[in-house]
Amino acid sequence: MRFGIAVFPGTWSDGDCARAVEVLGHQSVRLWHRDGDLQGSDCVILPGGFAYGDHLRTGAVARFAPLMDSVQEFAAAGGLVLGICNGFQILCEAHLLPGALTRNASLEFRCETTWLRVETVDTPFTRDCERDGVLAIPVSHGEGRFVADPSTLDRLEAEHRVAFRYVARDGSAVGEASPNGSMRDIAGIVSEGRNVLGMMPHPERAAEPLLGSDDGMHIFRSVVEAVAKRTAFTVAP
Amino acid sequence: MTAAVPVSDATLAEVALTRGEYELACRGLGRVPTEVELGVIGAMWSEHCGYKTSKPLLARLPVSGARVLQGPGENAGAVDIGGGLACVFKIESHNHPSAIEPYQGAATGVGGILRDVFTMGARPVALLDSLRFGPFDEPAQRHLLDGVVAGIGGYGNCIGVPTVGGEIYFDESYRHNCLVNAMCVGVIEQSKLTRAAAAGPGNLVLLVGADTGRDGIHGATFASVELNEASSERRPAVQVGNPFLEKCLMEVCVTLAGDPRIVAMQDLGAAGLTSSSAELAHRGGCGIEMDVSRISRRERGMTPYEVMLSESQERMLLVVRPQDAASVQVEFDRWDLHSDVIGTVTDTGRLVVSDGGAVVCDLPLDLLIDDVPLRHPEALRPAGLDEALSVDPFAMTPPWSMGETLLRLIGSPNIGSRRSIFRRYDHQVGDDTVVLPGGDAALLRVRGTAGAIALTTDGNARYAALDPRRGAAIAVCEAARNVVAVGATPVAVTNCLNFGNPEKPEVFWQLSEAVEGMREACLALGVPVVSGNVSLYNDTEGVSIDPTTVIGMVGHLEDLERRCAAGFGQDGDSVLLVGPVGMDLGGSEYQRLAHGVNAGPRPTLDLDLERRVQSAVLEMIAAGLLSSCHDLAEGGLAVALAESCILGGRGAQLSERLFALGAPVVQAGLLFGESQSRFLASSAATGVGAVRAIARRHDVDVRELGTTGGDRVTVIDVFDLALIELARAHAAALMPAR
Amino acid sequence: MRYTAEVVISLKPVVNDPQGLTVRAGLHQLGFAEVSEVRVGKHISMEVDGDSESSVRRRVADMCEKLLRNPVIEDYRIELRPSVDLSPTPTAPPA
Amino acid sequence: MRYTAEVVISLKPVVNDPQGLTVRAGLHQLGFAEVSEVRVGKHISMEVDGDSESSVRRRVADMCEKLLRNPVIEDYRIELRPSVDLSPTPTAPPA
Ligand SMILES: Nc1ncnc2c1ncn2[C@@H]1O[C@H](COP(=O)(O)OP(=O)(O)O)[C@@H](O)[C@H]1O
Ligand SMILES: [Mg+2]
Repeated sequence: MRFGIAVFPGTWSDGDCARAVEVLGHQSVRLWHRDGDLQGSDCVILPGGFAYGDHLRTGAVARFAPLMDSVQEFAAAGGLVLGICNGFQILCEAHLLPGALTRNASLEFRCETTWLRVETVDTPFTRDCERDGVLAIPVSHGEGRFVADPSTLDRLEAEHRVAFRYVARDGSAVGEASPNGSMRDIAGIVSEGRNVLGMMPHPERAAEPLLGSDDGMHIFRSVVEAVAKRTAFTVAP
Repeated sequence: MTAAVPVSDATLAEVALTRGEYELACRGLGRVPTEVELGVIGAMWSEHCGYKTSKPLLARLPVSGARVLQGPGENAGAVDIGGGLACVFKIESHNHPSAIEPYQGAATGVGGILRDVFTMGARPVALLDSLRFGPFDEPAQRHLLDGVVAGIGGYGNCIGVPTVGGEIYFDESYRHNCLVNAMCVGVIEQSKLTRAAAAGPGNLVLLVGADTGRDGIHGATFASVELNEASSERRPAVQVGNPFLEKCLMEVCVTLAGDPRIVAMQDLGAAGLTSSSAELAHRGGCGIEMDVSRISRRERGMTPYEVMLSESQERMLLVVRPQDAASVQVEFDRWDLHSDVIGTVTDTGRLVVSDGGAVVCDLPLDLLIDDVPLRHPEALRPAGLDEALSVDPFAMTPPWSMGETLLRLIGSPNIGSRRSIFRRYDHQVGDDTVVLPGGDAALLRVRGTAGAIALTTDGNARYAALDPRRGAAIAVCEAARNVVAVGATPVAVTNCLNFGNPEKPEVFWQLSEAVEGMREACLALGVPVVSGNVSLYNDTEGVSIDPTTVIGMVGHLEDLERRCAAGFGQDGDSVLLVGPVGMDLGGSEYQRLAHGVNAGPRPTLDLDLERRVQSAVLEMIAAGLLSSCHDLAEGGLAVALAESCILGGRGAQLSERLFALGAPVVQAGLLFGESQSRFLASSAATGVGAVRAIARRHDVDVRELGTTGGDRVTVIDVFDLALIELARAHAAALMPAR
Repeated sequence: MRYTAEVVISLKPVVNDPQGLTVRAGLHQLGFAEVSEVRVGKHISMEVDGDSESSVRRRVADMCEKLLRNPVIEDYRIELRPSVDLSPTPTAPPA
Repeated sequence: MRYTAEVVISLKPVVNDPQGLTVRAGLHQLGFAEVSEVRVGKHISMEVDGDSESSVRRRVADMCEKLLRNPVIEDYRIELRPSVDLSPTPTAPPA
């Protein structure tokens, strides 16, 4: 299968994502922000970085790139879109996902390993994970505090659309150790159609044991399986 | 030509020239310089660009070696790291701007050093930062620290280059002059290394990147004078950086490396267009002609003087053949970067600047670069030094038990965990950081090879305050030890000489001694100096900082599998001291904490022993005998032990009785003394024999101290501490209530 | 006509403002005990050409809706006045 | 008396404003060609107790000098008005 990896001016984890895909034995193509052509991608990754310097607000300017029009269409047709870090911010700005990502509660940039509890395996991005399993995946962001109004949050929970939550290493509540102070410790969510995932942590940085963890590969592997099986995703009753 | 300016003392002060130097310039020129010319001469003859004080000293450094591809003289040095690849690196200071505006000062420091590396075509793969502040318990110092760290992160995180290492010291000496040194490391195919020498008269000169504004005019001369009360009047000398623009610029420059259309690339740094164009032309033995009216401006009404001296960030000069200009410009357009054709390469050996039609500057490059009037200040050993050196550290009774001392040391600002700092830096982007910050040298895998590069910066100025020569030599040795501890072979050095006002004889003495010390150690260890930077005038109201030589070192590890970590790797291993038992308390952190002084004989240093110990350790690691290896530095043996326990998440019991013998001050000397040339390693019990055999061959001592394991850190009959208690103190060191 | 538009983008009252809290704590620490409820927002000033104040106001509101604010978390406010050319304007580079 | 103070912290006119450049480019891309010279600053609003407008103004100026602005690169401007308690006070986010 083929992953399309978006490149905006200021994107920097496109190379890391390409490598993670390569480790899995798959192909990737770079998608330039000014072009609308997704080049036959089966899954589009919006990688980390500081698109347009993240000036004004993270993702605010990137959302208007011509590439994003195609991504909108692709997503509307059920295509798989994975937004990582800056990609998650762009997806929220583009209203492909609800809520917003705001300045970390600590007001500091944080680069460290976080532990994520898998809250649902009923998505094309988590089907290879174990439900309630804990993944070690690093974060690297200054604005990752997920914010949404209470009704949106309730709806996300009710529809099992919270994909990952920050937890302590042993799976217990993260509390003060939250990397950003996200509401309800949310680290990643999926869209209503479950085909768009946004997450602040970087699964591509957890692609090899040499670098500390390969837990992130569950996410890429899930995508590969999902594409292979073309499974439709619905919420388990 | 525009009319000559009558030159007042105030004008000369603005361009930082003495009247004598001014007269020399007039004589060299055969006439009185115009206003623009005066600004150009002032900048080129400043300490910052012209190295007028340090040049003769720097000439003493060893700069060649089998692996050196590029020594000092270019934007950065380069060494061979196998697989046809070069590692390109340099360190640079941004002390003065950071003291005034910590965030932007530090951020633009990072931006500047990144450009020095990608100017050579290399893709930056790592940053390191070496910082010095006044006492940590002072809110004003923490505020500075916070701003500087935010600025380094702000630039590095945004551009996507990991900050993988560095160091921080807090000392009274830096209260009014913080030091912010940043090192950048890049990798490139050797065949694509791009030089900054103009060639081919008739070729075009392109200025690309940011628009030119009135940023930091006189920044170069500003860094060449002392800070004083009136410095705030020079405040616009601080620039605001744009890492996003630099990221785009970097992508294009890295792509263009090795492209036949690019004749030369040169970044704009101190003194902006003036020094970059002059050096570019001079390196190539050419001349250059530019029209400043063709330069995109951010502000209206800028004079040619302002345009020539602007230090607006994120700009580059390129030399291209005329037929290629348009196609090169397209590459920049793709990233929304505009480029202006501002001039041509000539064969006149002159720097000619016009504004529309009128020539405003026409100077011979030789005068600007070769004829910099060197200063040979008097050198004088400071009077108080003998007194400080003659203090007997063993006459001071330890105030605390050894266990309590260790807890205090491990939780002190100069020794405790730096996690609260480095977690604010993205240290993983690029997915090559194998050894993260917190250990000894950082280790980065090199794609396309089986190997890795080891990176570190070091420079303890407490020893240097007592003996600048020894201090600088120790800095080199310590950097090498950090590189060796991860299993890598030291390859080459970059350095930043941070000193006070060299016009003071004592400071000039320190500077020349430090260069000598660096020279001796580099020769002894076989590591040439390939690049560096000099930051003088770190004084406030007449008080100079301690002489601070910061060494940045790159090491190479052939086979990534043969690396070693600093934390104890498994239970039941033998804990080994490789190198001598020592008790040098002079200049130690123990002495600072326990007695608040820096005095007594500085640590002894035997360069030949140092070399033998390092070779032995490298051989042990390569043979797969060590399950951990950590160098001994601040806080001595006991601190190294605690660190290996904390990093490895397991305790250790030392049964060696040596430490329990003698008076408390002797125990303190053995446990906390900072004797050089030592490592704390661990090895499976079955490997100890082989370790000893290697050590014997190198004529190096190995002493078996005890065993790893458990949840306590114990030295028999001396102290017995819970690992968790040590870990907590360590973690809390730099975590004040905000 | 040229107008100076000032747009204030503020966090909605229900959104937590850690920056505001930090500023307030800093002010208290410096002895400014009389301060309460600090909120930190953005201030964007720009020069806008248009026929009339009302049409410029409509355009600026449109900019806010499309780009300048995030409706999920932010409110905005616009102030307009005829521009007086005091500040040096950037010039286009001479070709 | 309670006053609402609004402080605008802006970059000095000669200082580079990368944020402003990006916002301008973004607006142009969206077709707002009439916009020029965008500068992005901070807006701090706070409630301040004090005896008189003039004394509060002095105190707020003092806060700006001591903490809120960086004199090297920033200017500030203060607006004051008697506080009317209309706006909902910030609440803690729903847990
Ligand atoms: N202390 C030093 N040791 C060795 N080389 C040095 C030292 N200081 C400066 N250099 C070399 O002198 C040259 C000029 O340095 P610098 O003015 O800092 O360059 P740039 O303008 O590119 O930042 C560089 O090649 C640099 O590596
Ligand atoms: Mg340079």
